[in-house]
Amino acid sequence: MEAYDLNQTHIIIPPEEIALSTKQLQVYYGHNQQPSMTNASLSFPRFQITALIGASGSGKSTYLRALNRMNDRIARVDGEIRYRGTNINSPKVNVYEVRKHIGMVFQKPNPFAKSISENITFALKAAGITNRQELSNRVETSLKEAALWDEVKDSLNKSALSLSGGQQQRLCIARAIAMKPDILLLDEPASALDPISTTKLEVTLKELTKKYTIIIVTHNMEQASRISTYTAFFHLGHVLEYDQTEKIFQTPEIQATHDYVTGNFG
Amino acid sequence: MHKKTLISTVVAFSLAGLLLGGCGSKSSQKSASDSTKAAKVTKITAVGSTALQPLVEQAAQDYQASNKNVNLTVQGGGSGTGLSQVQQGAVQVGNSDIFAEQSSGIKADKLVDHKVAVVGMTPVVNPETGVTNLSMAQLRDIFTGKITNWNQVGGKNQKISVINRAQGSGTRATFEGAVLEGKKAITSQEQDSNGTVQKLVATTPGAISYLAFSYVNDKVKAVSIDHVKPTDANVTTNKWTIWSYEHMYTKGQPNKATAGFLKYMNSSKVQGSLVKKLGYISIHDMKVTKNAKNVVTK
Amino acid sequence: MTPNQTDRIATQLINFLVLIVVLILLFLLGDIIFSGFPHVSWHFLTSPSSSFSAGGGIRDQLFNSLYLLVLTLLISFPLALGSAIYLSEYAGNNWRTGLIRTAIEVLSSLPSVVVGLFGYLLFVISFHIGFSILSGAIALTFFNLPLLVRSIEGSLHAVPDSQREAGIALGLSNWRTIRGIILPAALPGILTGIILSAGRVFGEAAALIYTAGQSAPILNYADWNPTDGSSFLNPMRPAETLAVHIWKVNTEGVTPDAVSVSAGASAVLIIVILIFNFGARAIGNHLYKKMTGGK
Amino acid sequence: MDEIQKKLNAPSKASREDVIGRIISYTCIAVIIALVVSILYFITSRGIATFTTNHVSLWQFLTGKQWNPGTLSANGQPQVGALPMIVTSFSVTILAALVATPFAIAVALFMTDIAPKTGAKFLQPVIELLVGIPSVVYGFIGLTVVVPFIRHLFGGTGSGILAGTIVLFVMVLPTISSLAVDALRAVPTYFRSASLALGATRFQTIYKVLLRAAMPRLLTAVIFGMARAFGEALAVQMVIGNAVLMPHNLVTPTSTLTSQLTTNIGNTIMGTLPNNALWSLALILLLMSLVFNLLIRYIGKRGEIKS
Repeated sequence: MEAYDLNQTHIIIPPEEIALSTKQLQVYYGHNQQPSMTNASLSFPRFQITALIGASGSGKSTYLRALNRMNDRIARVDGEIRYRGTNINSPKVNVYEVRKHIGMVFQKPNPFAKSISENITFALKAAGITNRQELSNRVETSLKEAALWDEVKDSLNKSALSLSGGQQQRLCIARAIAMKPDILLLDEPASALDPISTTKLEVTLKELTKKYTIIIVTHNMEQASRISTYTAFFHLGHVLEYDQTEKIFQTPEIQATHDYVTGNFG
Repeated sequence: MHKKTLISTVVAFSLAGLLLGGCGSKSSQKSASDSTKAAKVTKITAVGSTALQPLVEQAAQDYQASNKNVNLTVQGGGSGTGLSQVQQGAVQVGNSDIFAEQSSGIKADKLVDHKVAVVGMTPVVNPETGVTNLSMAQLRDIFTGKITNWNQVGGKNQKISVINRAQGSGTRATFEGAVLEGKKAITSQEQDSNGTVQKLVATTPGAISYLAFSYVNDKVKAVSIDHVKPTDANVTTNKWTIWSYEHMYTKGQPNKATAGFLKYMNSSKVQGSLVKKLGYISIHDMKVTKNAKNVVTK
Repeated sequence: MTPNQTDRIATQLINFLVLIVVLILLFLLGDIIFSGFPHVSWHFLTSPSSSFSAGGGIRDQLFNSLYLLVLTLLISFPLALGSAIYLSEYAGNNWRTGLIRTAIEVLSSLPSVVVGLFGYLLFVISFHIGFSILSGAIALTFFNLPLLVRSIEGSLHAVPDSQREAGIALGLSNWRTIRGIILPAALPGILTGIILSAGRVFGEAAALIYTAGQSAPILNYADWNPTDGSSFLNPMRPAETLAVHIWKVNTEGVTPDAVSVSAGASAVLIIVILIFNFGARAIGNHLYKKMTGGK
Repeated sequence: MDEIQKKLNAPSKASREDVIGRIISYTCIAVIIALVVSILYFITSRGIATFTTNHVSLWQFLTGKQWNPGTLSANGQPQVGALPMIVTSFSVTILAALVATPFAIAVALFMTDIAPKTGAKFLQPVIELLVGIPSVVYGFIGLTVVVPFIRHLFGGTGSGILAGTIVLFVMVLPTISSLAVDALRAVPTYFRSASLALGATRFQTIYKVLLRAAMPRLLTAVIFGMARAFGEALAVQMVIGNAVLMPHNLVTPTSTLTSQLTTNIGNTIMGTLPNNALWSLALILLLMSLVFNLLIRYIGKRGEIKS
């Protein structure tokens, strides 16, 4: 791997309505003086899928987790995250509300050790929804949106842990969208899945852009080019390039991006 | 749904526990004094001698059956605990196997002695030693380590193993006071209860120790001293000299309720039956008295 | 010697050592149960103890042991749970946390008689709680806490972090995540901790002699008012437990049948613990199966 | 500001829940710390009275061999030498741990690697049962089985360090083995599969991979067992003989810190030297258990860094 000039970047601002943006976001783990994520300024268009790509350790997951303040306990995050005109990186902001509006799905499926329907209703009840009708409606809609309904509608009271990996991951998505978030963050959601489940998941995500803004971290470049409209390339804690997905994969401006998407490293 | 109940139960327990831990002391104090006022129930607590505990406990149960206005609690903890706690006024009665005067650190003049029973003690040996009688001098020499083999006192050729009682225990104080004449016992095994001593003497070849009369059974051999047999009758006349009182001490003169119970302890109902059933000698049968300095008067 | 031979010999050595342990266990249990069982009868279990005549039972002592267990858990479990949550979820990994842990662990190796006397002077005397089940339960809390805190914390740790993230990412508070997701998932492990500490409660004697006391006043099992002196539910009454009773009849007991009472009581104690162990284990497995929907 | 903005800037039910949660768990830990501090203060204040009020020299206390707190020696000094008890306490503790460790590790290996099913179904519950047997019962079995057995083999009374060791061995076995099971289970499965895949036999895997990887935690298990043995009183008291003598061999009566403490504490008057001296023994026990715990922590730390 060559040493690339990390200061040479190409970052656009999409013309669409922006759902979420960051300015000069820096993430420091532990007592490290060196940031793990440097000066990331990106804007994410509404109702589109944006992919974050890059090699392991490029900082893409770190960046994603900072967006809904999942790093609060383990890292210091400097800079601005703007959502609905509010800087949600401010310590004064109610972090629980932030996460209700910006949901997240993780690399490994992590359903609760509860029944399928409880997996979805647990957070809803905590958020104050007690009406049974409303709860079962939400269960049904979210499972349908996550394309899981047909497979589990007869076994809603079965434990979620009895589902297959792909089903579990779609349940996690259903769980996240049941909260009716604005934005959905996905951290390599397909990495633990088999090809068939992955395809199903991708179809599901495409469908979801009707209602949600999606930001997805992925290792898989084909996946990024299949599903995303915009793509950001991360390298060694820096965002080097951000543009339309086609552009990134066909005519990137930056040498590092070119080398990465053509498989020279990563 | 029921999982939620479970969790809320857990949380409820947490809070209850905190309250209990934090405020339990206060509320209980209050309720105790409240009930005293309301029903005029007087609480009497007696602690101390483990040996005396069963007797006083049984008597207390019988007494409470006919005296509803007294609430008696009788516990063990050892004579030392009994004496120090009654001296501090933490409890109403301190049960002790020894005279308060014999305990350093106790101001005996502040305490009032109520003798409730007499206990006789006898040397016991393992039956296989072949010894049934010892002179007082021989016994002394055994416990001070001068005689170390049973053949020196007419028994088998077998090493003597001395099992003593815990330092500071009433039984040991009585035994040493009556036998050792101020000499120091050799450092040897010590056990702190009659039950354990009895088991050890029964199973250890060449063992000698001493027990309250009531713990002597057919597995150990009680030894006569100078051909006087360890019997209740011999204790009452002081022919058998190893005996002591069981004391119930109060700080100053007892209050009315305590006095009532102590009087009951001294009544013929307790002295005539319960005391004997539990293996003690009635205080009423004694033809001699002994003071704290081991001086016996007829 | 070839590696395969070594392997066979080593396996056999391990099996041999395990066999010895099993034999010791069987001997102990057999000794306790077989020497005690002949003395256990309905009469033995349902009549009060006697301090001087033969034929006494262990009704009150048995009940006291169980009641003491319940009270002790009522006090120590919430405390241990809260503390374990603090240690596993809130505390940082620094010297202060280390100090707190060490302090809690030190409790577990204190000789019980020391804790007993401490409980006596502080709770029985200074706080005027008196010789009571409550005092005993507080004293036992000292032994229970380290055990419980360690096992609960361990079970909380064993729940993967991804579960915490899942909860937090849904906008749940940390507390709600711990209560609703982490705790239920850790339940089987927590139950094991409770079983172990319950064994300690059943078996403890020295600390109780000075706190719960060694007398067993006649109890009235028809009186359900916990504030009545003779009610079996009254936590403020003195209570001799089974282990204390065994200690008492063995050391200062003058009843002619002390040996058989002690043997019988030990057997009953072991059987109660056995039932408790298997019961708690069954409940744990049941809960676990329910949660994971085991096939 | 729209509604969402308002929500983002205002505390919600979740924030309140978190405050409550913090309060509850901080309160619990505070209560526990208060309990610990009070008992530590209690023991320390009484334990040092021997040296501050009764003016016994610390050196004499730790090295003296005569223990007669009730009487003064020829030169007018109280006889409070705790050395015999300290030596005995250490001897029984270390010996019991030495004997118990191979058995405990064998049991743990049996339960994790050799026959996990039988282990979990049968062995584990029974071992947990051992914890619940009262000390008194252990003591009486020791007194009626172990002591006569030793007497039969070696003569003498049978009481002593050996008898104490045997009783403690059985008593610490459950502690050490259940912690050893945890230690072995914490070794990731891929350690095992990697080693087996390289053609190592099961024993080689156990010996070279498993035990080494689990070593820090196994040591911790042993030290926990030792701490338990060090503080055990009633059972040891019945079989050790309780003679305050320097132990010359394993089968003569001697006394441990706990046995002396338990035997005499009820017979002494609070505030007097004999009583204070016993609290000083308790203080030694406390300090020792502190040392054991620090050792555990130290070993645990080193293990963390290595793996």
